[in-house]
Amino acid sequence: MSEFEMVQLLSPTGERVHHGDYDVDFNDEEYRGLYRDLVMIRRFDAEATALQRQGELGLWAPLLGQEAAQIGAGRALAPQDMAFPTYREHGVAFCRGVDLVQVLSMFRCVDLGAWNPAEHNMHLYTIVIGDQTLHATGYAMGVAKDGAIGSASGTATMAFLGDGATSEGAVNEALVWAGVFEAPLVFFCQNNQYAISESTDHQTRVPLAGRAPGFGIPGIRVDGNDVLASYAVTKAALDRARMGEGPSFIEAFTYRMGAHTTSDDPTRYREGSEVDAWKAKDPISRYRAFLTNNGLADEDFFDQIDAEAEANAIAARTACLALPDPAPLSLFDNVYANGSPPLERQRDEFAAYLDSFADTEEAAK
Amino acid sequence: MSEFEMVQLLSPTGERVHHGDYDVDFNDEEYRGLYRDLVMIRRFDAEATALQRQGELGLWAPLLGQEAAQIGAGRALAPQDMAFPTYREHGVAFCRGVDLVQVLSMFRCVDLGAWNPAEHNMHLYTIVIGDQTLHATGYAMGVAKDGAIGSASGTATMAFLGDGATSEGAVNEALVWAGVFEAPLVFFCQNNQYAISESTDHQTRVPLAGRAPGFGIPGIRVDGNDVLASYAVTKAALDRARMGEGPSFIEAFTYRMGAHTTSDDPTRYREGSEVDAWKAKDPISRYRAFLTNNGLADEDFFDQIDAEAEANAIAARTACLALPDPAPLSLFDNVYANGSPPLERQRDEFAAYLDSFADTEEAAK
Amino acid sequence: MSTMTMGKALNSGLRTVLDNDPKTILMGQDIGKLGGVFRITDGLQKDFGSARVVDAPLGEAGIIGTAIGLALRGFRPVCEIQFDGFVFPAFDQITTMLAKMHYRSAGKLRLPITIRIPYGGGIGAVEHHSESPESYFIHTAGLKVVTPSTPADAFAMIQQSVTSDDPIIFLEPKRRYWDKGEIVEDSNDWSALHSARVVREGTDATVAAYGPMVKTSLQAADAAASEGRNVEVIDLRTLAPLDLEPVFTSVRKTGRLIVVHEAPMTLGLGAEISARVTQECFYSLEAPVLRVTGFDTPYPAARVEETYLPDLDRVLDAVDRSFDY
Amino acid sequence: MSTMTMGKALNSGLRTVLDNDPKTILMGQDIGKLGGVFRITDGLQKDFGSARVVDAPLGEAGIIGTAIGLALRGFRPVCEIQFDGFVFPAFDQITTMLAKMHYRSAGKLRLPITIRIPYGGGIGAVEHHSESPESYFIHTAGLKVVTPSTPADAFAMIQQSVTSDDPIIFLEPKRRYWDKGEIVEDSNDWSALHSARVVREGTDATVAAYGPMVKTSLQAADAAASEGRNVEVIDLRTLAPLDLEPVFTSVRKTGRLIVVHEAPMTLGLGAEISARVTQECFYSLEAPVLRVTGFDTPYPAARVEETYLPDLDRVLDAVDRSFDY
Ligand SMILES: Cc1ncc(C[n+]2csc(CCOP(=O)(O)OP(=O)(O)O)c2C)c(N)n1
Ligand SMILES: Cc1ncc(C[n+]2csc(CCOP(=O)(O)OP(=O)(O)O)c2C)c(N)n1
Ligand SMILES: [Mg+2]
Ligand SMILES: [Mg+2]
Repeated sequence: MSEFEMVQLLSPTGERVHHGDYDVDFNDEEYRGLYRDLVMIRRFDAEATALQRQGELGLWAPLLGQEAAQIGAGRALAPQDMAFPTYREHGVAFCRGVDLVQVLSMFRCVDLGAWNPAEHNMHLYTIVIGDQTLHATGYAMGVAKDGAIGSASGTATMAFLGDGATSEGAVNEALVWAGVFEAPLVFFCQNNQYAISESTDHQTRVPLAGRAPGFGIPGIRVDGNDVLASYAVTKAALDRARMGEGPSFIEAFTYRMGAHTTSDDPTRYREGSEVDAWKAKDPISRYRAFLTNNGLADEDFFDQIDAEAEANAIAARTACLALPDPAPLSLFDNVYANGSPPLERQRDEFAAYLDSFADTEEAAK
Repeated sequence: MSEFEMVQLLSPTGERVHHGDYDVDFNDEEYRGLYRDLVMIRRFDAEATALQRQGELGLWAPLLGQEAAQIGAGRALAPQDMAFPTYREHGVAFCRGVDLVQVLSMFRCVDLGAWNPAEHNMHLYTIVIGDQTLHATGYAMGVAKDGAIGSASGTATMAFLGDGATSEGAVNEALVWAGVFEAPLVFFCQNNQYAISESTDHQTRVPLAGRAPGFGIPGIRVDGNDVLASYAVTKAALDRARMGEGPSFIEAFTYRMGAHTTSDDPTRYREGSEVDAWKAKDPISRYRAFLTNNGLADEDFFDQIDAEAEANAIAARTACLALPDPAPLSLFDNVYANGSPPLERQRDEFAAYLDSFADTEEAAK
Repeated sequence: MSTMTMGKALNSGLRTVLDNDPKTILMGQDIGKLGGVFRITDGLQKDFGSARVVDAPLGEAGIIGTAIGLALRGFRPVCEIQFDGFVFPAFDQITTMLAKMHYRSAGKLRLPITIRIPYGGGIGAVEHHSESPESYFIHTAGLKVVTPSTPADAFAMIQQSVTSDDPIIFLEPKRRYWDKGEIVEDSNDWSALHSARVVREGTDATVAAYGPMVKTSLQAADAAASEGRNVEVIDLRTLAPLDLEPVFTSVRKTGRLIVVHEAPMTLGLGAEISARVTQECFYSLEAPVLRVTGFDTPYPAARVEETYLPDLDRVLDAVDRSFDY
Repeated sequence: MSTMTMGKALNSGLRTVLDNDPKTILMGQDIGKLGGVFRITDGLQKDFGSARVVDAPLGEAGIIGTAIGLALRGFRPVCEIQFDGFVFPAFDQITTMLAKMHYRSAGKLRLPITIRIPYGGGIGAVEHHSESPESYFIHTAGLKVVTPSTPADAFAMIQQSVTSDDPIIFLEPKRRYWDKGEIVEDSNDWSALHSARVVREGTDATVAAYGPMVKTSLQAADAAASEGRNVEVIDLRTLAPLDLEPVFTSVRKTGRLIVVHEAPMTLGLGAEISARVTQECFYSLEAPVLRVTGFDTPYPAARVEETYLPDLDRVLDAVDRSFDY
């Protein structure tokens, strides 16, 4: 894959690097807040993986390694902005104030999507690769139709996607539409180097950030393991959108340090040495070094965050285990907003059938 | 739409322009041959439009205005190359030696595709926008698998598409695949400024030739009303492909001078003045001026070609009118290569039903 | 009351919904200046502007996918797919996203999207312009599917569909666009959207049809009458959810049912109706439910479509065969 | 003869076709190094190279569209769609191109393409991983659809499908991948690809099923036997074209038919079978054809899928209800 400039504000060892176009303007508290976010979500993610290993989730898609990209993007979002995630945006969900237990519930298979998108301005997870990018585009077109852009308090929309997703027709149509309608939208593509077992060169021979200009959309590559750069680049793109200056495409260059999902076995398709090389660029240790070097935080602070993250993870576990199974007949609910008589009849007949067992059991007593 | 360099070898008034990268190497005979092609296909196209107006075709998609793009591309193809057309590539079909009556037959609705693709190395017309670009990509991948590239006699594949088609997911997936597999393929996009009523700015705000580089495919824009430039640019791209140097994307900048199809009414969506402006860039008068100015042809020659084109069009008309309607039961043929007993039963029952009328008619006599 | 073609009735209905609700928007290829290839949206962009009557890029997934996003933002999109054969690039968005969003969100999200599709054959068109894809949608839980057979129903049903909160596939029988009829402007007189209707009473056999085949079935019933057979004709109007009560009632009376549609036989709607009616009216049926349908082939070249499509004679033949049992 | 899981049987079958014909190629997401998410193609890229076992970019339209092009160039592509719910982005290529190419070319072109799709529920998966999309393909003229229920059939049918000259949708009942059985290596002993088969003889009622529901139906038949009812079970094996002769024969004997599938009821294959059997065996049926199927809802959250999916009890209940008529 050929070279492409990559925006960085932190070197892999945590030195602050400067960039002509991008910068952040955080106070100490905010700097520390980002660290908390990173650690909270990594710890939660580990807990979810453990829950799956223990049979308490059907599946889990870990974000391990992608914390900085997601927290950078998630924190750049303003409350009025709308986010359209894939199935791995746990860090974004956290930033949007979604109860993480509601993230677990889908993977526990007790529901298909638990939180209220309107409450958090975050759409439900989408599993079919790329489809959400068109929803995001339409939503952003709607924002523009509503006149909710053109000022610093305008509304931006963000479409999350992976490197693999860029090969889907739907994603490219989203680029077409966003370009043509100048939708107030940011495509945030986490290039984590893999689509399950396929390295990114199975999807493209040129950098993904270069895809967008051909659709009339500026493309930029950012170091996705650098939370400050991810934030700065996303913030700038969101601001562009909210001001009515059109869509952007961000390629956040990062690495999926864990398995694709808990069903996956990455040893089949990548070398441990590759993983090790990326460990050296770990988003959290890098950011921690930055905080330490600049006297923004000390061991006490780090310990306190670890404790908070631990407590949070355990609380999520407890709440997850307490999630009730759906009632059998609930599977007939909400197929239609305005109902369907034949379906109601199907449900009633099935309810009667279920009742017949209850009768039998009753009789057997 | 922003500016993009456009390769030209002939000015709109027929002056020979020189270009650093592209040139042609024709003898006088070949130069004259191109003129014959242009006139033959324009005259045929007019006849087909007339046939439709007279109720002899269900529909016709005129190529009027796009002759130079198609003849340039069509003549650049080598016999072993394979072409995947849309529904408007009558000029290409002509170059590939397809009997033009077989082009008419689909529009007369007596069949769904008449010629033998293997005989002409030209696939059947495809009506669903863009789908053929993936077929072309797969075919080209197969050529590479066969080892039929890597020399001057290698096999190239060409995918035709329109400007509107570039918005379809399928076309963008074709770009993904062609890029990733370095398919020996040329995308030849005739930007005729319209997808039915929608001008190209409904599909993109940037030049279409700029779409391809984001997929790792070089893009080039050529004056599609200049038969020499269209030929030269296509030839270079085909040679690249046959040598194994990968895919290219050509945007042939041209204009659909007539209606989208005979069902269309372009006065609803474009000004006569626009059409007039493009008439000044007419591909045939431009080329005729070039031939005349350079003493390559005289009035006699032009008259002779007109006469030949006239005779050809009339012959096509006669053959078209003689095309037999399909036999009723033929609609059951060729659904499956290896047959289907239930379908055979359906046919037999229907045949018996039809026979029952014959019996009744017989009895009535 | 006024008399107009089905095409014009749809145009009037769309105009009314655009007038009534500023959140209603139209999207599709060539629906603006051109007014659509069938002119169903003629004049609407001129009157409502290009922000509400949107000429879409050439990508069906894009049309439906962005419509979903617009609906999530509070809009009420009415999408046009130019022809039946071109809905398939949008099939993923329709089946995996549009149909399921209300369900997967446990009712928190609604997608009040109408997808208009001119469908069916009989107009002498080239490939992909004459298909009857209704089965794909009827089988997809979460979608509703309706189809009018008259200008009056077209006028009413398009408005009812657009104002419904469920995603609706609105199938327009394109060969009937030019048929004229009276329309009833007053919405109090409209039948419920998801209801079938007896359009001709009869006692000897029942014919159930929808969309383009209602007219054909009525003609067949007339012809049967001249042979002394009194055929009841039911216009199903709603294909999902099915309203079969009128069919059950009719079959209990006539004992014979013929279902007519242009779509291929195998897993065409006739199959479902046969299964349900047989279960519901097992003891009333004098003959098995018979189906008069397109054949199990791709849609053929139009010069032979008259052979492919069910016609008066084939319906009559089925009525006759029904009496052979 | 050797004993292996269905997954392994498919792997062996694919290995054989790759061995036998250099024009056979495999394409799909993650089928190479990973061997597919279900390991069906395990080891094949290692042995046949990445030109013949192709890890595809993430686009289903691309997989099927390029496979069509490869077939036009003389290859015999076997495509894997990773899960049932992800076939829809390819739906346009499958229905408008793959299914019709032979027909529209009047027989001049053939597309010997096999599309493998792991389908069905019961594995506790997240959304889009448990669907039964067979109706969409069965309804599409030009496609053939088959599904094995045992390792032996999986081994034979995958080879027969790949060597067939028609496009075939090859549905793999993913919840049965780990079931073991004997496979017969010798192709002389195989049943014809497009044939149904009586897998348990009986006299009182007939149960017709396919894919994952064959096992369930056999279990139900065993349970029925202990209640004194002798149920015949038919494995349909081929869904398009349907081979209903064994079903007709059976129904003429038993007078009762229950069709079982996971797909939703409305326009599930049960509808077609009901319609045809009722027409063919009208005077033999003691009861209407009954259907035991998934409900007309999207596939629910997996914690409630056991309720959604037909099981032994529901099949037994239908057998009982069939005797109520
Ligand atoms: C349309 C579709 N095809 C296939 C899949 C199966 N699948 C799930 S995740 C995945 C890889 C996605 O890769 P990428 O877009 O890079 O996102 P990542 O998982 O790396 O975050 C695939 C192929 C799917 N979910 N949807
Ligand atoms: C998938 C699909 N959608 C819609 C159509 C209807 N349609 C036929 S031609 C056309 C415009 C195509 O424009 P372009 O690609 O620029 O080709 P041109 O006709 O200008 O040669 C449309 C929308 C179609 N054939 N296929
Ligand atoms: Mg990835
Ligand atoms: Mg065009």
